[in-house]
This record gives sequence, structure tokens and C-alpha cells, in this order.
Amino acid sequence: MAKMTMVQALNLAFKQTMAKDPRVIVMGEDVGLDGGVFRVTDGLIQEFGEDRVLDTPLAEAGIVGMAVGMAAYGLRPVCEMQFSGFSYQAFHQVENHAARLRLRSQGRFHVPMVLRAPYGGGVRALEHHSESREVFWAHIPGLKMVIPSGPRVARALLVSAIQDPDPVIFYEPKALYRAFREDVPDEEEVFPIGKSQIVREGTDLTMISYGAMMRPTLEAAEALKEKKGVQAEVIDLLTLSPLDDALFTASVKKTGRAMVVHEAPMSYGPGAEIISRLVEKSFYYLEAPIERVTGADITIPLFSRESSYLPNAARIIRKAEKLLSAP
Amino acid sequence: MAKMTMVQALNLAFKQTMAKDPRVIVMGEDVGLDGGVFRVTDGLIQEFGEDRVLDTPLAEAGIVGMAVGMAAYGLRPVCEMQFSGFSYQAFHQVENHAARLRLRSQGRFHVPMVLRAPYGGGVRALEHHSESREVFWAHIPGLKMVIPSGPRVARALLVSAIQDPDPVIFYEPKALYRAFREDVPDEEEVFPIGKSQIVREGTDLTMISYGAMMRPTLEAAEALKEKKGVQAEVIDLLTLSPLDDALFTASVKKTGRAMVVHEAPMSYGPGAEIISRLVEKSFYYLEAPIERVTGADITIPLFSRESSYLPNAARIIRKAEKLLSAP
Amino acid sequence: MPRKTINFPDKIEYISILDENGRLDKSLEPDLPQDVLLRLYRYMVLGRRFDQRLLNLQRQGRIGTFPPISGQEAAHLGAVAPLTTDDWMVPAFRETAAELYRGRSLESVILGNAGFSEGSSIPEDQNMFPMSVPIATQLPHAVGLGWAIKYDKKDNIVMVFFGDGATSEGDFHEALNFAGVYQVPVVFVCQNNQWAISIPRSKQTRSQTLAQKALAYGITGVQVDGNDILAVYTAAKEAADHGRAGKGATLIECVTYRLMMHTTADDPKRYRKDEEVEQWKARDPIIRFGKYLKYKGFLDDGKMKSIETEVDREIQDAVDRAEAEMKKLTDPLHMFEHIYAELPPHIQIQRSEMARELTELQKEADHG
Amino acid sequence: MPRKTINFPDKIEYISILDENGRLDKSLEPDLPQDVLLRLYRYMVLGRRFDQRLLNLQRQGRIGTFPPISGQEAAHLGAVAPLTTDDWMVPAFRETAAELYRGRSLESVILGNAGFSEGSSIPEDQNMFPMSVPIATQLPHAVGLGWAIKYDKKDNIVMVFFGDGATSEGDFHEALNFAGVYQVPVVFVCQNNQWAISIPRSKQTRSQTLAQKALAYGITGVQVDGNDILAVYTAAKEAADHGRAGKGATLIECVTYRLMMHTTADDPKRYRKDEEVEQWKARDPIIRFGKYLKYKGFLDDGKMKSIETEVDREIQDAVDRAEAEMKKLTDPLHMFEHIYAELPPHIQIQRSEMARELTELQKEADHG
Ligand SMILES: Cc1ncc(C[n+]2csc(CCOP(=O)(O)OP(=O)(O)O)c2C)c(N)n1
Ligand SMILES: Cc1ncc(C[n+]2csc(CCOP(=O)(O)OP(=O)(O)O)c2C)c(N)n1
Ligand SMILES: [Mg+2]
Ligand SMILES: [Mg+2]
Repeated sequence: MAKMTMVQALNLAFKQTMAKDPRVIVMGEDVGLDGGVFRVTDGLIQEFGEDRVLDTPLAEAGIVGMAVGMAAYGLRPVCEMQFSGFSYQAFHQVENHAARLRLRSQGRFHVPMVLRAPYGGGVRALEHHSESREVFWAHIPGLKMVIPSGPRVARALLVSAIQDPDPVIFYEPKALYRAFREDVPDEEEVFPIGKSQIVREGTDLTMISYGAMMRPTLEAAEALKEKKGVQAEVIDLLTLSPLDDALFTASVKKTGRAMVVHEAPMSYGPGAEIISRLVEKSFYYLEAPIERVTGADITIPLFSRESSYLPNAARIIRKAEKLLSAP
Repeated sequence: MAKMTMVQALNLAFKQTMAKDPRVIVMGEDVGLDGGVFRVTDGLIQEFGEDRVLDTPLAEAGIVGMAVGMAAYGLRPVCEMQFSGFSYQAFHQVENHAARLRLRSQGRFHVPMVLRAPYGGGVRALEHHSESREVFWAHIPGLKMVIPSGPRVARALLVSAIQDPDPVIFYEPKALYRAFREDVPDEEEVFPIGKSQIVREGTDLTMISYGAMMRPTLEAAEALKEKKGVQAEVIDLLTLSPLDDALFTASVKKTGRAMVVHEAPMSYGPGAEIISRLVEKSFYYLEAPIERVTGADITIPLFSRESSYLPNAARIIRKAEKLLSAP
Repeated sequence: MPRKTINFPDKIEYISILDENGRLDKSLEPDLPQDVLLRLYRYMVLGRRFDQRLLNLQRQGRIGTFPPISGQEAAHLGAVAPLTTDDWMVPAFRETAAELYRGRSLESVILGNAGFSEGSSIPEDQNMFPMSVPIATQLPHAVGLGWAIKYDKKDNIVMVFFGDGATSEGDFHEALNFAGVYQVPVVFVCQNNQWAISIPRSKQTRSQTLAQKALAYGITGVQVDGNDILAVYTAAKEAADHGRAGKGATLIECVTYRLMMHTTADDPKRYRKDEEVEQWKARDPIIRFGKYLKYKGFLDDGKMKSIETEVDREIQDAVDRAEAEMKKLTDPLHMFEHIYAELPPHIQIQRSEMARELTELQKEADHG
Repeated sequence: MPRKTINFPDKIEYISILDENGRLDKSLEPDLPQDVLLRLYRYMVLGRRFDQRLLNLQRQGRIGTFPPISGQEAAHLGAVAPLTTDDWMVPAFRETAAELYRGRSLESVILGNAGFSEGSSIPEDQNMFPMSVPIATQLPHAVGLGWAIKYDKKDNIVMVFFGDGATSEGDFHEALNFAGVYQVPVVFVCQNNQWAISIPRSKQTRSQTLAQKALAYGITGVQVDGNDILAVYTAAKEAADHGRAGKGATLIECVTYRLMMHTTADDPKRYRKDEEVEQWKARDPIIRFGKYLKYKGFLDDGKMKSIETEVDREIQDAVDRAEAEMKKLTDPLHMFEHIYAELPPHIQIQRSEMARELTELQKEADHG
């Protein structure tokens, strides 16, 4: 057990999985000597060699397409897209092939690959380095999509993603890479893909979020308790696809009020699906319209203004109060 | 006024707009001599020459990226993606640039381009030729996204899209290309982007759909009337982004019951956003959970089984009955 | 010399052995055993006649759209001829004769063309990928397979196919560049059939040959007469040996011609002249190879006829079997297979819903 | 000859005029007037010193991450020198000196680096695109501009920049291929600075030069000593004239070096040796050009010093103005500008909501 940042925890996941399983291959731009621009793959090339850690040419479709071939052969490639904003160059390889090769070959091949990408705002980054478009992947049949919210679960989910027989899109909230440390057990730990978590129990309303937005959401929940004695139940989705709707519908059946928080733009964003599942499965328990606290439907601004774009505790509290004051 | 198929109506839109505006350039794979694989651009190269109708090399990112440059210069390129399933090769050009160049240049440049693509199932096509992924585009800030449902409105919307100062994604339901004819007026006609239409008035429930699914939806509405005397209000969205939520929320405030029909997979699909807007704006009028009739969360099967995948009137009726029987 | 021409060690060669008039360059004639030569001929004939049969089935509405291969038999059969069964083939969609040569069944082709995903199932003992419709997307897969083979310390190679149009796609570029960088045992076979639907080769790219694109990646490039199966075989064999020897990838441009339509949905009269087609018919790869085999004494008119008869019977049997099979493959719920290793709960629900609807429909049908 | 080497009419040249020891090839010396030469020198110095100042600002947290250009001044300034004001420049992100040379203000660079979108606004009289971060994506835009210019019957050209790493992207390939097919007046300038973050040129591609990739597209390719501004100018002038004359596109590879980090977020010690950097410092383009100008009698030590002083003042003024400006640009609602020509209703609502929240926060701040 050691206190680790998310970067260190992900690095640990790699070290342990790669040591055990020679099929695991790490690949991407600058993942070798440089250790990845965020250092998630730091030291891997020294430990496992150039055969296990591939510094690739600058070509995302090439990386993902190559990984599809490697995975079909029986390897377990883990590709890094340097930023999620540059994963769209590989979009067709994921949509047309990674997500479908199992079907396209009637089970002869499958694609146990992981596509990792740092995503989201909050680190004063350059243009095209801060947006959240997790819905693109969550909507594609044949993929799974995971977003961790802290060091320990990030490590456990990455191990599960690597072991998963199907392609997993693994979005890492870059704002959390070094934001805080957590105890991470030495021995390998997994966390099931497809499961969400209640991270704070409550009875008055249900707050659903994931990734970097878990922190302002929890902050808001605490503030609501202190200011108004409100007990919010907070759910960390962790997997966006397939959604663990059983967990959050049960919660809302209990609280009767729900809100979703994400930094992605509102329209056709992840929140919409959560709301739809709630309507489908817990409509008669709803005491108020489900609220969304999200990014606006605009391109996330450059960093001087991004903090006003990103949902924060104050905005979440305001919406929660609205939700609670509904008749 | 002449009876036309959707293909003919779109062709008419091109002929008239191109004759009036020399800035309009048609480009794509096989749009010239071949007239496009669905013949939408038939005869244009003969009428307007190779300078106005560009047969391009086989490279979607090249087409869209080139169009971005042309549009920034002041032209009005209309790109054809041969099938929507091959538009993902150009995804990064749309996400990173077409949708953002106005912002990225602080208004110095804008991208009045149209990206057309046939989409959806129902024509016994090859693999990768039948899926519906309109959400990808509808979720991107800076874009507009339009889906016509018949010859007349297709022609009018295409003219509006070409005239629009912002990039418009124009998905053409290929199942409708030659499915039926409609009277299309000779003189140019436009239809405002961002507006939906009530195509059938009713008081008992609201059915919301678009594109090729309008036909089974309307069929279901008629059957419901005949079988049960139910009066369904049917809304044709026409524009998916920005959504005309005023229209459909007003309808649901009247009927109290709503359902959405689309062929795209359910999860994170277009229906989710409609439902969320309804929850936000007409929650207190809802008498039952909003229903979705959609494609399943799987890759659309090859054509021998696609009719079982696509929503049809029987499925819509069944869901409508469930909706109506809710307490 | 501060202004000088840069010299490249790599050169691009052109190979032709059996020319369109049947003249043979004996110095280059590959040493292939009679049975292999005859097998290749047989598959050329099979490919050609299967096209005709599929076209009939399509016109009768018994199958859907399909891409004929006629005219390109030498290009893809000659290419796979030097492969071992452990080598990998990654097809585009216009290599039917080569897929059949490597063990794909005629039925599976028919099933696939009839819109049954079952048609793309691949037996475990065939190292082949399914056909790939999105142009050029299969090229990086071949690089990945090649890398994995190297990692696995095997000496197999991967052969991947694509058309002249595919060379314009970004995926072509990224794949060939990766292949150069990682020195993978991959043979890139371009069937330059002069057309990408309606776009002629000359409008696809301004480079003089497609083979020379290899220079951009530091890999070997070679252009061959793609209607000359001996030349194609020779180039492919060299490329395969090169790859096996750890010397990396090769790009082979087979100059050939699509004699029929792009797919059955296409009307080539809109964009190309009949004369052009006629010119290429004179270079027919099957006729040319037939002459060679006669000259070698391996074939005569009688034998040719009996091959045709045999092949037709084989096709007819396959059509019968496939159509019988289709009647059994009606269960729509099969569409939920092979999506995930394990179907997630919400999709299981969608599956059950569909099952329930189907039962109800069945009941209605039975009662009504 | 059925097996023969294919000959290409195109050859790839290498140009060097002023070598790293200051030796000049007079036969190739371009005929540039003194004022242009001095202006180029001034911008080289400005570019170099601006880098240093930006680095300080970044280390002090007054601006964010930025990509230094030091070492590459000759490559991008020499390239834009032959352009007219009506010609177009499409930058990547490591051409700051060239952008300044063509009229971009120092303040706008600072604002951009400080995370203000206002920094990317472009005056109507400057035919420039904003910097483009997604690698190689700007190349097709240049082709589109070039096509539009031709359609518009103007004789301007487009110059687009990118790095060695960018040549691996599919967009590079598609753009250059389109440029060949449409014969557009586009000059593709690759600043091969030997590194793409931590990936050395040798691992980026196996092709011997980047210039030879032009052979794949049937366009002109040339490699120049990118630290020799006279050679870069010469190649760019030829390419621009070529484009203006309707002869199509050129790919210029400028062999240069990034002396500093990739961006301020990067630590080059992780992947490259100090010795390599030292070797390249000996080839510094500014020192070399300074020697030339002295030899021509256009410059002396005193003049050099005063250019530096002037440039430093200019930078200081710009920093002051930019920081004053930033204080005024605080309104977060600006983020809703330039998204659409007209903001759709639901985004107007989102804007009003944000406005209301900001007022409330302000009130709370005022009262609390
Ligand atoms: C990425 C992509 N874009 C467009 C298409 C539509 N399309 C199918 S085949 C074809 C032409 C292919 O030409 P070529 O590569 O020369 O192969 P050929 O058909 O001649 O065998 C096109 C444009 C596609 N399948 N995939
Ligand atoms: C499509 C894309 N992928 C990855 C990145 C991350 N990235 C930024 S710069 C860079 C290296 C660029 O190298 P090169 O083209 O040689 O230009 P240089 O930085 O050397 O000027 C990378 C990988 C990006 N910006 N865009
Ligand atoms: Mg072809
Ligand atoms: Mg570089």
C-alpha cells in the first residue's frame, strides 16, 4: 500500500500487468523514452524493452489500425492517444474495425485492445487539448468505455480493461493525473467494467457524475449538508458503456430527485442517456425534473476562461437547490 | 411543380443554387461523370463543368480538409461522403476545424460548407453502408445537423444548408432516395434550419422522429387511429442540431405522452436528448415515461436480417399502446 | 556541389514475363511445378465463372450487390501463390479467386453476398481476415499482424490487398510508413485495375507509377504486369522471401484491369469507353496463361473444357448448398451474436424484447 | 527488357548556399536587396529573443505552454520571404518569426499563449490562417485555398508549414496527393527539426529524405539546408514562382534543428543528448547569416547590438500592452462569441444562465 497519484497508479498497473503477461504491448507517440507526455508509461521501456513499448510514428489511425491487427493475432495492445482531441484521426479504425472485428469475423478474431486518452479541461492546456467527447465512443456498439475518478480505481480499471476480451476506450481525466494521492494496494487489484459506485450515501437527492467532475460534485454534496442539512447520494459511474443503470435507478427510486454532472457539452451529452434510463426505469419515483450541470454547447474556451466553462461546486449547488425546491 | 423522388429533388436544389451562385462547388468521390453513386449529382458536371464539380481522389479527410480551405476563402463547397460509414475518415477535419474555424480565427474565417452523406438501413446494402450515427455530429458545437424526410423538404433544406454561414451536416436517409415521389415546386424553396414540423396533429400522444423512420411512425399513427381511435401527434424533427425543442415540448404539454423513434442504437442515441429536453421543459405534464423505439445497441446486421433490426410500425404501435396504457 | 541531385539506393523495377502476345521471357520463367500451375489456372477459371454465376444470382435478386473480379484473376492469384498456409492474407474485396484458392468456400462467398454475416466466418485453420469494405482500412491491420509475427518469432508473412484508389487514403500512407519503420514482413499488393469506381488512375494521383510510392517509405517497390500470372508470382515470391528474411515490406503494383462493373450497383458506361474495355480484353490473363500451359504441354482444349465443366458443377453445388443453408439461417436473433464476448445486461434486455416481439408476430401470423 | 528499372523524370535536389562555416556559393547567391536581408535578420533576432522572453513569462506563470522556435528561424523566415502580402500562409505552430514577419503582432502571440482566444484573431489584411495544433490537419486547408485561388483566377500562392513528424499523418498524404492531382499553387514547407517531441527523424520514417516523398505525388521535391536562409529563400522563391506559373505544388524539406524543448511542458533531456544539441548550435542560422551580412558590409557589431536592443524594447512594449489588455479581457461570456454566425436559442439560454451565475457570484463576492 502506497500513496500514489493517478499517473503513478496507472504506471503501476502497467508494470504489474506487463510483467505477468507478455502479450501486453504498450504503444503510442512518445510512450517510450519520454514515458508519455504525462509520464504514465514512465520507465516501461527501460523495464520491458523496445519490443513491449513501441514509440510510434505520428499517426493515430496507424497506431489503432496496427493495434487491431496485433490484437487479432492474440496480443493485448494498449494504445495511447496523446490527447483525446487527436483520437479522431483514428475514429474510423475504431468504428469500422476495433468495435466490429468480432462480428465481422463471426468470432474468429476479437480485439482485446485498450485505447487510452487523457481528456477534459482544467490543466491550462493548449487548444484542442481540453475537450470532452466521451459520447462518441459510448454510442458505438461493440466498445466499452471507462472513465476513472481517482488513483486507486484508475489502476484497478486499467487492469480490468487490459484483461477484457473486448476493446475498451479508457479516458483519463487529465485534471486528476496529479491532483491528489490515494492509497493504492501493492497487490494487483481489479474493478469490474460495467459497474458504478455509490461514493456517498444519502436520501434526499442523487448526484450522478464521473471523472474529474466527481470532485466538485462531492464538494457540492458536502456543502449542501453543511449549509442545508441535505443528504445527497453521489454516484460515480466509472463505466459509461455499458451503463450500470441498476445502481443509479435504485438510488433515484430512493431519493426521488436526480442530477447529472459532466463537463461535456449538454446536447446529446452523456447526461442525456442517464436521464433517459431514469425516465424509463424510475419515472414514477421522480419528484422533480432531472437536472443537468454540464458544459455549454460551445467549444471549450482556451484556458484563461475555462474555469468559467467547467461545472463547479457553486453551479452544482445552485442546481441541487433548484431540484430540492421543486414541489 | 413536378413529382419528384428525393434524388431528383436534391438534384434540382443543386442545379438551381449552382446556377445562381458561382461560389457553390460540389465535390466528392464519383460526383462527376458518375453523378454520385446514388445519382444525386447527376448531370451537374455536364452543366457546370469540372471547375464546379470536382471528382476527388479517394480520401475523405482530404475532401473535407480541402473544403475547409475553400470555404475559408469564400467558396461554398458541398462535399459528398459516399456513405456515412466512410465519413469517419474525415471526422477530425470536422471536429477540429470545420466546426471551429470561426472561433479559431475569431470570426475572420467561417466555414459555410455542407457535408452530405447517405445514411441508414433499408436498401440491402453492403457492410458499413447502413448504420446511423447522427449523434456524432449532433453533439459537436459549431455544427448544424439536418435530416430530411421527403423530396420536397430535402430540396428546401439543402438550399438552406448551402446558404447557411455555418457548416451543416446533411444526412440523407438512403432508404427514401427513391421510395416515393412528391410535388416539388419549380421555384426555389427554402426551409429554415433549426425548425421541426408537426406532420400530423393529435391530442393523445406525441410521436417524435425524423428521416426514414417518419414513414413507419406515420403508418403506426394511422393504424392507432383505425384500430383504437387514438389521435397521435407526429413531429418530424428535420434538424437534429440545434433542436427545435419549443415545438415538441409544446406538443407534449398538450398530449402528456411521448415517444421517440429512430434507427440509431438506443444508448447515447438522439432519443436521449429529446427525452432530456422533455424532462427539462415539460416534466409536470408527463403522464407516462417517455418511450424509445430504436435500433438495438448492436452493429446493424447485414441485409438479410436488417428488417428485424429497424423499427417498424408494429414495434411502434406496441410501444404506443404501452405508453397509452400507463396509468 | 551545393546544388545536387540526391541519389536513392532504392530503384523501382517493372516485371513482365509472359507478355500479352504470349511471348515468354525464358530467363525469368519461374520454376513452378505442373500441379501448382494447373491449380492456379483452375482457380482463375473458377473465379471468372463464379463472377458470371453471381451476376446471374444478383440480377435474379437471389443475392445482393457484389464486386466482380473478372480480369484481375492473375493479379491476386499470382500474388497468393507463394504463400504458405501459415502466412496471412488480408483481403480488400476484389480478391475472391485468391480467397477461394486459400480455402474459403464458395458457399461462404454466396452467403456473404446474400447478406448473411455467417458468410464472413473464417475457419481457425485459415489465416485470413474478412473482406474489408472501408477502403485502405485493412492495411494497418496487416502491419499489426506482421509486427505480431515478428514478436512471436515466426517467419510467416502477411499479404494485404487493395486497389489503386486505396493508395489515396491516409491509412495507406500510415500503414506503409509503419511497415518501413518496423520492418515488418508485409507484402502490400495493389491491384491497380485502372479505376476506382468512376475515377481513372490518372485522376487518382499524379505519380507516374503507384509502385514508386514505396520510395516515400524506404521499402521495396515493384510494378508488374498484373495480367501476367508468372510475373505476379515472381514479384510476390521475391517479396515474401524478402519479408521472411527479415528485410521488411514490399509494395507490389499489379497493373491490371477491371473488365466488369465496379459492383452490380454500378454502370461503367457512364464513365468509360467500350474501346478501353476491348483493349484490355485482348490482354485477358486467363487466355494468356492458357496459351502458356498449352505451350508447356500441360493443357489442351479438351482439358480446358473439362475444367470448365468441373468448375461449373462445383459452383452449382455451392449455390444449392448455400441456398439450402440460407433457409436455415433465418433467426434474426443471430444479430446479437459476436457483438461482445458477453452481452451486457441492457443488450440482453433488447434481445429478449426482440424475441418476444418475434413470438408475438409469429402468433399473429399463425392466428391471423 | 521485361525486367527493368523505371526512370522518373523528377529528381530530388539538395540546396545549400551559405554553409555552416560561412562559406558562400556565389553562383547560387540570391539577389536580395539590402533592406530585405536586414529585415530578415532583424526578424531572426526578434524570433530568438522573443522565445527567451516567452520562456521567462511561462516560467513565471504569466503565460501557458508554448512551442519555442529557436534554431528554426532561417527555415521559416527564408520560406516566407518571397511571399507577397496577398499570398497565403498556413502555419503549424512553430513559425512564430514568420508570422511576425508577415504582420502578426507580438501581443497577439502573447495573448494566445496566455489562453485568450483573442490572440488568434487575424486582421482582414493578413492572408494567414491561425496556428494549427492538430498535426498535419492544416495541409488540406492549404490545398483548398490553393484551389480557390486558381478558381478565382488569381496568381497568388499558399505556403503551408509542418514538421517532420507531420509527414507520417494521413492528412499529409491526402493533401499532397490532392495538390498533385489539382496542380494547385501550394508550397509545402516541412521544417524537419529532427524531432517530433521525443521521436527522432530516423524513427519517424524509413525514407532517406522527406523531400523524396514528393515522388509519390508527382510534385516537385527539394531538400535544403534549413539553417541557411539563402538556400531556404532560393528554394521557396523557385517553388512560389513555379506555383504562380501554374506548374503546381512543391514540397520543400528544410533540414534544421529545434534547439530548445518541444514545448515548455517538455524535458528533452529524457530523450536526446546534449552533444547533439551542441553540434547543432555550431550551425546556428542567425550567427551564420550575421557573418554573411558582415561580409556583405550590411552589418557590424554595433549595428547588431542595436538591433538586439531595439528588438528587446519592442518585446517589452508588447508584453506591457498584452498584460494590460488581458486585464480587460476578463469577461467569460466572450466564450460564446464566434461559435455560430447566430447563436441558436438553447445556447442563448446557456449564455444567459452563465451571465446570471456570474452576477450572483459577483454579488456574493461584493457582499461577503
Ligand atoms: C473509406 C471509403 N471511402 C469510400 C468508399 C466507397 N467505395 C467503395 S469501392 C470504391 C473505389 C475503390 O477503388 P479501388 O481502391 O481502386 O478498388 P477497386 O474497387 O478498383 O478494386 C469506393 C470509393 C469505401 N468503401 N470506403
Ligand atoms: C494529430 C496530433 N497528434 C498528436 C499531437 C501531439 N503533438 C503535438 S506536437 C507533436 C510532435 C510534432 O512533431 P513535428 O511534426 O516534427 O513538429 P515539431 O513539433 O517538431 O515542430 C505531437 C505528437 C498533435 N498535436 N496532433
Ligand atoms: Mg481500382
Ligand atoms: Mg519536428
